[in-house]
Amino acid sequence: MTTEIATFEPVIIGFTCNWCSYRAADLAGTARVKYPPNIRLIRLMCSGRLDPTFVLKAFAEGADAVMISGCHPGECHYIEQNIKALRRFELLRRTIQQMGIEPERLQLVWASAAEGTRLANEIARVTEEVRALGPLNWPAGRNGHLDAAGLEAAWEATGGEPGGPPETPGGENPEHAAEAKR
Amino acid sequence: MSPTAKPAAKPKLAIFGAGSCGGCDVAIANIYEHIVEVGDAFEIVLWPTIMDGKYADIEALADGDITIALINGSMRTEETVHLAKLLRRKSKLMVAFGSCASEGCIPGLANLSSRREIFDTVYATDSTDNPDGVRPTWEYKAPEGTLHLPEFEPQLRTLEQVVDVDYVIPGCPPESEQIWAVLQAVVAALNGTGPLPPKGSVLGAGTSTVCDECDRKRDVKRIDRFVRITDQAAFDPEICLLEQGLPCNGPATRSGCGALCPAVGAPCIGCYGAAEGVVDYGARLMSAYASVISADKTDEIDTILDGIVDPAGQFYRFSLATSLLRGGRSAWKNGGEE
Amino acid sequence: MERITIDPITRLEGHGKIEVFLDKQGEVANAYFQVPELRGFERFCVGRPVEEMPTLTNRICGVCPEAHHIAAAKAADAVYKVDPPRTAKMLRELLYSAFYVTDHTTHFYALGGPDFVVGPDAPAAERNILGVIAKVGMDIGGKVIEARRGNHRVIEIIGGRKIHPAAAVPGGMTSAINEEQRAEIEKIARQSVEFGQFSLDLFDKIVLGNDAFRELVLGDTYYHRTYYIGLLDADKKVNFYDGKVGVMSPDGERIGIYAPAEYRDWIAEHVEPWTYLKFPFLKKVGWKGFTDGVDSGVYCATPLSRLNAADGMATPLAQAAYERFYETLAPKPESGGKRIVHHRLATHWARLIELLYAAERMVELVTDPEITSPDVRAVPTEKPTEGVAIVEAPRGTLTHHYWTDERGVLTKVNLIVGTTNNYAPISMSIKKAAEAFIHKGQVNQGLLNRVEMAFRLYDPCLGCATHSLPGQMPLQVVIRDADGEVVDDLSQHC
Amino acid sequence: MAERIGVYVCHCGTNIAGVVDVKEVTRWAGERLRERGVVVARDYDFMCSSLGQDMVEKDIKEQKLTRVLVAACSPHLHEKTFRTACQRAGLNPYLCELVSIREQDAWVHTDKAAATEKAKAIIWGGLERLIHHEPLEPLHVPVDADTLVVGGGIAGIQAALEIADAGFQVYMVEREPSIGGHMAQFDKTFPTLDCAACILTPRMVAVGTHPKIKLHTWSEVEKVEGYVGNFEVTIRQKARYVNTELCTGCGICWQKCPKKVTDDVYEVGLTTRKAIYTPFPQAVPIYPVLDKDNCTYFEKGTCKACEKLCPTGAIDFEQQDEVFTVSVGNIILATGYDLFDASVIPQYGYGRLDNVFTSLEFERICNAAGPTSGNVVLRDGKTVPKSVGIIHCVGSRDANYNRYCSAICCMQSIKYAHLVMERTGAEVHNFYIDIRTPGKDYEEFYERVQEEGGHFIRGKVADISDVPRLPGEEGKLVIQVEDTLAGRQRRVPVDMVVLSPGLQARHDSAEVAKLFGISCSAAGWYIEKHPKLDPVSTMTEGVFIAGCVQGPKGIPETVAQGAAAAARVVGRIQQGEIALEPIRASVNEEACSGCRICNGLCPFNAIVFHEDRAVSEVVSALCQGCGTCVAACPAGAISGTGFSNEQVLAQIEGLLMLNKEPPGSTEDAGLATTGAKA
Repeated sequence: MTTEIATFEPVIIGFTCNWCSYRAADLAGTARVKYPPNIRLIRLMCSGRLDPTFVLKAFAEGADAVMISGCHPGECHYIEQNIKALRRFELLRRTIQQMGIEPERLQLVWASAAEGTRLANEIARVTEEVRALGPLNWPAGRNGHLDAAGLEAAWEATGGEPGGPPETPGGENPEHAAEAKR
Repeated sequence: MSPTAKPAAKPKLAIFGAGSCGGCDVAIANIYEHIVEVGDAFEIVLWPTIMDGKYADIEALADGDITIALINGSMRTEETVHLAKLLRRKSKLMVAFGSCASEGCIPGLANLSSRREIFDTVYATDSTDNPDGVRPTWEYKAPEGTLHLPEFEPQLRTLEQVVDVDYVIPGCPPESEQIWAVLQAVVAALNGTGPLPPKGSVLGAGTSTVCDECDRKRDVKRIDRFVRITDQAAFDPEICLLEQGLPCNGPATRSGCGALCPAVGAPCIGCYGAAEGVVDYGARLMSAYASVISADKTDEIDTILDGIVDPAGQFYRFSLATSLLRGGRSAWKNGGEE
Repeated sequence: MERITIDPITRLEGHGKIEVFLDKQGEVANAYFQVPELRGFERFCVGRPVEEMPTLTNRICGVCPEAHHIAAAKAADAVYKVDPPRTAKMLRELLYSAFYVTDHTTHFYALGGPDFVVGPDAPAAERNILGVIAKVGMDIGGKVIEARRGNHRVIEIIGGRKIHPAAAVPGGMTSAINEEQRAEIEKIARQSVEFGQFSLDLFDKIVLGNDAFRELVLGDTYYHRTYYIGLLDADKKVNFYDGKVGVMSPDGERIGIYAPAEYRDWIAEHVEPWTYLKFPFLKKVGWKGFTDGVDSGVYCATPLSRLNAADGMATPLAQAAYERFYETLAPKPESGGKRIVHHRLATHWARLIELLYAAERMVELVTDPEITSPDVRAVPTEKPTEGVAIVEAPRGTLTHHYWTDERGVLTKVNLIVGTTNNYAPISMSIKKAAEAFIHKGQVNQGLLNRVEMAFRLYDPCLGCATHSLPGQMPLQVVIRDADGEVVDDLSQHC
Repeated sequence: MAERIGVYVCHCGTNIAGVVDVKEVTRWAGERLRERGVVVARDYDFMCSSLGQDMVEKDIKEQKLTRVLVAACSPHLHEKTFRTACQRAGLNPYLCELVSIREQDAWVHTDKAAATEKAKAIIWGGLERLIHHEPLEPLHVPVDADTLVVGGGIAGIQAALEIADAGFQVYMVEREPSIGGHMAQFDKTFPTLDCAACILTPRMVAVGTHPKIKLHTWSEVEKVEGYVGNFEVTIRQKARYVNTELCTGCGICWQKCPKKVTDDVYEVGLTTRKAIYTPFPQAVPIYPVLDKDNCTYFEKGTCKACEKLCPTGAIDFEQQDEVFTVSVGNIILATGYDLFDASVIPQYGYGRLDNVFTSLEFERICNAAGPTSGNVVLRDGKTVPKSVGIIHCVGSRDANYNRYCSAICCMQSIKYAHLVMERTGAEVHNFYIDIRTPGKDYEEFYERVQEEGGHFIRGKVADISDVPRLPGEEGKLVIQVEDTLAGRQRRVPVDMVVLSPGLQARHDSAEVAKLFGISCSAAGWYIEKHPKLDPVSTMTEGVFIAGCVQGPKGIPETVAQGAAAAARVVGRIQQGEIALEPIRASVNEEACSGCRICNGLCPFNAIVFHEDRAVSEVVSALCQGCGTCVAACPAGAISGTGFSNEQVLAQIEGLLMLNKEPPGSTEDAGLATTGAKA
């Protein structure tokens, strides 16, 4: 595993707001600010468009982390929709935690159109945090579509081969159980 | 492959509980005297819960000989999966009947755990006398011969995740009136007096969500706190339960049941699954709840969200197995042996 | 060595598989009753809020969801140490009694009945409810349907839904009933009493009136001397909803009565590697394997057991039937002083006596002046901790035990479910029946069905038992050679 | 029919090609994405050049392309370019997708291999998204030719006149009794020192008399309904208690009114006015306003001096507020700013120390029409100061108050220095953090004042006190400051201190923003559509901003912005109708359960609930396309064009597709091992 981590390059999906963080990303580019290439950005009109489905989809499809970004509170171009994003983020984080996904894999970053450098730094920070966490490898991603073959594949991918739980005592000392019956 | 190809012969009907609690069978039985009409309209080739029949007969049937198979129950063992595939082969039309078959239902919550975790819990409960830590095993050499248990698969799956499905009838269980309506429609279609619904249709349910059928008064939603049923002795019988702070799954749950639970003061638990075209049921409900809580600061938001003590259970109570994530991480990792 | 696989047993809710091994002479060497399903409710209920248990555990079994619904609500009451208002308790018991009427009706007429009414040797296609109707006439079919419809209606009025009800919560019920609904229920209750009496008469005519059956019932084939348990009210009469559990020895001696919270002192569960289902036994006596008698901890929890474990029925008509039952089948008391019926097939009769009791109880409850009181819920004030509850499910004593954190979120769950109690005795009955009916490797369906009858009389609901996703597959026979090598590829276990 | 997609990868000279292997990416797209419908994949040095565009158009025609993907720079730069190109070639412009492999890839990464892989991922994501694009038509809505201008300061005045002079009707709403705003209070304007009144009043009069301008002073906007092109605005005309039909503005009423009231607005508390008054002689309109709260008649029920003496009988004590609505197609917000309240900085002693003045007070003192007839004197009204301290950046560039620079304070302070020296010959000390003179002739003016002998001390004033510690400080105000150039603490005794408080957003800017459905920054300034390219528009179509509502600025910039906003509006009006981006949400009534989750979510009130049918509806012309309701609908009954679920989900899949491709990517290796371990 350790070697894997050493060479592990996380893939991060970033959701950006058309009016702030996407422009911040543009600005970071214009200013040639460097950040790790692990993130792939998706433009939405507003962080308020962020449907939890998108985040879950990203995880399911194999993303190691998701970064949601929007305008600073009070500066939303649609007045207050980024607050809805904040609320959804908080609830979604609680839910995925129960599913065994570390909260650090879902992050929310505010960045105004002017904050190219800040956005770049945040991306770098998130990338390093996720690198430290290691791969998520959500196997559902290998069968995003509900076809049997895909699922069977995922099955094998996750070691779903017959044979049952290894080292099940019952499997090892049938004698005991046999005696018990007499 | 029009089912009306052989007009002479009675269409063959198979009702099969792959892995169900039996509630779906009871729901079908609860169409009461109409059961006789079903008997007239179809040759019931398989309904093990209610009548004897030979498995050999099914094997003997030509592929596609069964006109319509209503499959309830979910796929958890190698055996149920095998049977689902067999019946798919033998049936022209396959219907995922009820919540287990269509979305995994409450047993799907097992996908939050690995099978090792499940075994280690079930065979080591407080009242279990198991000093040697015996666990069931797929193949056991008894003195008289070898006994086989169908493998308990790493994850619970829905019918659609195992075989191709033509129709879905949601509900835990589907309401009997709805079942009868669907059967009548199918009979009509088979007699050529009505259209057969397009493949992939969801039958016996509405196109909207439970609120559409709920008599409670609704206003613009603003939730300043979530409450639990045990917090208050009574809730207003007239007003939307969600507006009273009770987490009700009605807004995201497909209509068709008639909003029975809210009618007796119990919040909808979501047994009819997601509305038409929804990708992930839980995401819809999460998004809806979060959008209308009246707090703008993280700490205020947290205070309100603390009122939902079990988000995963609240949002994926019935649909975990069909959710985008399918289940919890431990169930996936290393084949669920962790 | 040959083996016969009966897989699965039909006309039971749930999935079971019988493996019968024959020796060289073709005589039964051993019979294994396997339950090949598991769900793991004890695992995945952990983390859920306790108030959801009544609806979550419903899904253990769609045949007796009411049992789990009520047991869960009571266990949650115990977790919060909250005492529901009297009306709430009455509504729960009323719902539960209505359920008993439907469930016992279903079993007797649709599942167990055909064996008697149509006969075990009749062709498979006739051995079902339609066959029963054909034999005894449509008006019975009508009566049966009405009894089920009416009592499902009662369940819907009180519980919100006919199947998987929703209204029972910690501290009581989510809603009360009004006078109009009460009146409707009373009508159904009174009809149910008539139906109960009708059914007992029918049993008289068809079974007791028929020597073949009478011999079958009283014969040795279905005879086991095991312990019996059942829920008792304060007067040691049969009760389904509440009380303490009486434990009766095969010799008719009541060796103890335990409160729900004490169940672990009395009951333990044994694990075998060849089945997913556990084998409960009496801890105080101990697990001695699949054998009966005073020294074996194997016990039984069925309608028959409840009658054996109790001193009588709490309602007049049922009490009369109870007395006639013992007069007929166990004229003499056992050494322990109580009259005990060990003939397993008598369970069908006992079931009808319980049906009548449930109907009478409905009338008592629905005519109580307080039944329409709006006061149906008490708010918990205590910190939630741990709680146990027991109800009598039709298929056996049902125990729910929860542990929660201070928010009332489950941290541990233990369930000992109806049919599970009878797993060992069922296995024994099957083996005994197999020994009686299968000789020289000779098998025909009638014989196999006799073996199934041994099984069916327990009305086993493996949906419950395994908390599993029961799946059924019609009867099949698999013959294997001495090496257990499979000849028949229809079996999926190879 | 099968999709035929063209993929075009831009080198952007070396901007992209320098880091991303454009040739490889193009080759890959042509081969790997063929199964996804790609029939053409080309690279070109500059896709945005006319030659690049021609290439696309040519392919659309000859190769029968059904969709076009361009991988180049940010959509914010060239989306329109390529959409238009598609349109020219007869392809619906919305079937074109521009993905950025420059700003978000080539320019921000150095690892060429990684950047190339990322470019592929970005293209695949864009392609999957593109496949779900729908041909769209922009929404066309008619534009009402009338315009509402809110705020009668110089910004509003300029905008109103531009539009009215173009021949279109304007309604101007002003909260105060007269238009003119802050500028009307000023004495001279920097750097030219021409008299504010002299240049402003003609404009005010022009507004007052313009046939195309309907002026509503002493009025406020109460409600705004409708959407771009078709707003319904509700205005409250506060009761003046003067019948403007009859009033001639002769002034007898306020001359004869016995009740004196401190004038907190126009004269910033330096002197008094009457209970019935016009704020200043050149007020427009000239009609006075009766101040109900201070009127003896309204207090005691007697007096009525004004009524008795009014030659035209214009006084009307019974007059009520009047509420009416106007329909307009566009709205210009020019509501200006508030002055920072200097008294919140205790160590500067404003309000505690008599001779500490604010900028506006000083403007009035200097003003010939002001309380001291233009004589610069101390609070006592007679003593002429011998030394004056002027303090810059009061409440600006200060972490404790406002971080931003208020832009005008330096120049105004320098102006004060000049005026003090000119009027009194007093010694003047300017205390500054930095001198900022970024404007035409500003620096020159600064130099001039230095030459005139003004002292400039670089340092943030710590404290102003009237407690003498050293000889010569008796009876003086002592300014404690660290002279950061000399690098030493200094105590400067003066007779008079003038504070230059910064500008702040109006105290009620947030509520007003909500009223008009636009957004404002944390500081309360209204947010423009684009800080550089579109400083006069807002996110809300049809609502424009001019002057200090958008941020602190001087008069020239304010006037320019007022004119710019007006030009926009006039353009719109002449178009007759406007095309709106068809990014809108819509409700599927079949699926809507009427749960009303969405009802409270739209800040533009675009979602209406129909009680009768128990369904919600999105009014598309009001919808701004943020998509919040789409994401919130529990029934999935609301869909949004441009960013539909299908489009976004497909893009997610596309972006991650490469990582699922065995062999190669580390993730897959990782999965394989995880699987194998089990």
